[in-house]
Amino acid sequence: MSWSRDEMARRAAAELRDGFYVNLGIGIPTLVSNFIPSGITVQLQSENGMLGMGPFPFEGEEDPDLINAGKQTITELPTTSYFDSAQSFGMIRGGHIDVSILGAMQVAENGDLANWMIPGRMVKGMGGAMDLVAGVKRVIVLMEHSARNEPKLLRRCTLPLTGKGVVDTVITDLGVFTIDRGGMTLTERAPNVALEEIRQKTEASFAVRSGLA
Amino acid sequence: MSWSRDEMARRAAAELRDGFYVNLGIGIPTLVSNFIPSGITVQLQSENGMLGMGPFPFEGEEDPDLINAGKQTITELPTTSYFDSAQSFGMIRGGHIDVSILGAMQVAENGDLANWMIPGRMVKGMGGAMDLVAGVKRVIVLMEHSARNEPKLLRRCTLPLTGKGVVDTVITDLGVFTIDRGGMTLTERAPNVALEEIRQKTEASFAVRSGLA
Amino acid sequence: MNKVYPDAHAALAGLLRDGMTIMSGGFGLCGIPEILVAAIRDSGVTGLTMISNNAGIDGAGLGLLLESRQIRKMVSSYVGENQLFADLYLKGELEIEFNPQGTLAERIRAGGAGIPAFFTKTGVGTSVAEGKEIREFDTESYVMERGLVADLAVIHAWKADREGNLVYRKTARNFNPVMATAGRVTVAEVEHLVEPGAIDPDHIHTPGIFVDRIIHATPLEKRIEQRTVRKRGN
Amino acid sequence: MNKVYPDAHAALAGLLRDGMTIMSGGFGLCGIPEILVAAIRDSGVTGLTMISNNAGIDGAGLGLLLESRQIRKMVSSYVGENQLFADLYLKGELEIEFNPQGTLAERIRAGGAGIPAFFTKTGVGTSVAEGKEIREFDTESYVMERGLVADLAVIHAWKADREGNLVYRKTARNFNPVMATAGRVTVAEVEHLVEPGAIDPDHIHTPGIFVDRIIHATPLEKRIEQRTVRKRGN
Repeated sequence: MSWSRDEMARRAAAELRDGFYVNLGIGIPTLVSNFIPSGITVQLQSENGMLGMGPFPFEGEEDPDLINAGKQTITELPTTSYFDSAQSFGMIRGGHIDVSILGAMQVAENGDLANWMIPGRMVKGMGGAMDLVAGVKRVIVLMEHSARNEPKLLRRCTLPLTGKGVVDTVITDLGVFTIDRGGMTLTERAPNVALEEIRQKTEASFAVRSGLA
Repeated sequence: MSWSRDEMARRAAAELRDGFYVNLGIGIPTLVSNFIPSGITVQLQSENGMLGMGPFPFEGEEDPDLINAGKQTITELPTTSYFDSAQSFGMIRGGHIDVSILGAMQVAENGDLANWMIPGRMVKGMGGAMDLVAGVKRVIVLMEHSARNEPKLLRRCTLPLTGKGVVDTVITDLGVFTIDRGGMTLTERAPNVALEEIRQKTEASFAVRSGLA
Repeated sequence: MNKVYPDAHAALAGLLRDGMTIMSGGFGLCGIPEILVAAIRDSGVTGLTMISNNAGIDGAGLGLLLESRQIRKMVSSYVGENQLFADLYLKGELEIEFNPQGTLAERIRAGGAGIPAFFTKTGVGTSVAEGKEIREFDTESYVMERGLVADLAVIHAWKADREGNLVYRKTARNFNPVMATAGRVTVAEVEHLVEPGAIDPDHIHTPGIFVDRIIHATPLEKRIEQRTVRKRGN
Repeated sequence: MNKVYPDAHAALAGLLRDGMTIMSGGFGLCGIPEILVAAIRDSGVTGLTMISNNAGIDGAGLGLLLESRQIRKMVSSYVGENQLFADLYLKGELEIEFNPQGTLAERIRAGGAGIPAFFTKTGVGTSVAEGKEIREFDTESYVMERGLVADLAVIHAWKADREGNLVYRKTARNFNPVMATAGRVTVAEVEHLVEPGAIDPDHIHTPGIFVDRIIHATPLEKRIEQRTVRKRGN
């Protein structure tokens, strides 16, 4: 049975380690903060200028000066610090963030990532996504395995790229893949998801970790 | 009669305008702060990370955390702000400082400046001088006209340069010179200093402002 | 040297001209110079190039200047779901230059710091790098990006003293401090105006040297774009 | 995740090795990590490349590491009147790379921000630009300078919380914040150690992400290099 969105988020959260600084993209990645394993502490970065992002405010306590990169009202924590956009992206570009977890439209077997535009549609802009995938130490893509029965794990991305060779790990509803110089490897299957189903729904070529088949 | 050091400093201070941000080098330039014309306010920058530099502290009130770029204990003012070295030189390099007043070993008629090293002697380093002369809007050199009877205003600098074509104004004990694309021009003589004396003590070729001869 | 002006109209007097480039602070509607943007709208100046992370929304932020057709070109990282923006763009009445958000911030910071160009990994291998110099340093490829300056920067701060020393509040800081450094003239609207000495000099985010004109701007609308809350007792 | 170590020796454990590159904060003797420098001296590690604006004086700051011959190379803007430094240099036992102070600060800031190279006007036409790429932008010439990173940065701050958020005091800030970003590992000695939440998050100069290890360092000598005073009643 494939993973639900919450289960995908929980699986991504299992990649976090105590003391990590983490940037979460919008969509399913946002859910990851609900599943931080007990006993570890991570600090969430919001690229608009904040480390130590807290939960949504209680009703009536929203502060227009305190939002996350998705423009949602949030709160601060005792560990919080604020900084300007140049320092925020200095942090990102300089490799100080441990993990970026973000969504994607397409990921290629060489680690290419496309998640910012579809030619012919109105472009909204890449925001901080290109900086995050280029700068953060480890990039984890968290996405549905396919969209309207079209595979999203491809040999080559067909959409304009957000980053070239930047993805380290892909977590979908069907399983977990790692990508390195040697290519893409399936390292984990969602419970009761057959390898055959994954092969059918994946255009990218991938190895299978020994013992997993 | 040539200008004293205090008179030179007073003459340099007359170049300042209300609201100017000013960086003063060590030596005679330091004296300029004693002669800020009444009715105007300037903020002094210290390139180690301070705007709004105050006078020396009263005895017993020295603070080891509060020094100027000459490593001297100083004080703060109500207008003071502190910042780091990168921001300080961003301010300098980005052309935000109105005037830099500094000393020199040699100035050439094309605006070249040498004030940081003498080959064969132990080099102490250029500190912030190269950044200041390259970045500040207007560079005023305040120096003795000659050193041990050797001219310091030259056709070409013989010492290693601090900056190329960077000097706008030179104030010496004998007079005031401006430098632009057209070359060097004597614009003012110290009282009772003969033009002939200035010519004798100046290797650089210079024009004389009409009416001054 | 008085930097404090009675209102936005007075503070912008003599600074606006058609075809100029203006940086405008803020992220979404957070920390935007809303009073100054409204005054730019009222001035009727046109053909503007606006450098701003976002383009506002219908009826707020730079949305005001889009509605009035005063913007010719946007330099932004994300313009989101602005229907008017989409319409103007598709009709060819609006030009857009997308920059990765960090590249945009760094270009502005570089412009203010006298750095004409720098290299970054961001965007290498993407359309952002097309036509730009690519260079390898230590076996990794980087793209050269240029510093940005503007004729005018309009920014928002929480507190200022009369010298122009600024303090920002929480995530309303965002692009405001770097833009303050990169405007040939910088005008700040501030929620609280105090005398020099009232702000601890170690707490100042933007030194007064970067601020030419100040207005005390209240009341402000300070709209919230995405109001998200949790229930008490959760 | 505990970042607080009992003392300098413990905080540096496992980080030191011969031939490494260390950034050391401070300007003159102001804001230097004096306890950490003394611990590096005590460790006996040698062949160091030290990136520091100055080289200390006899008996203080990096003067300690010069006396013990642990430094192979200095990257600085000004080494001043250090007699020992002069002697070692003239004997060929010490290498020196002078950087203009602003170029040094910017190289460190660039290194920490993932920028491998940038262009600056500073030093064009001087010996500093020799062997480096010169390029024209908008009719002005600039020299390309490289970003700097270090194996270790040792810095001094006034206050820290246990998360590593730092606040500096007055001109003791100087190179410390940029070096905090450019060390592969950054160790901070701080005069006051407080719990998270005790520092207003708008007052934090260095976010904790840049700080790996912290020691609470008191008492400090905090020597004054040039004691200048005015008389009361002036």
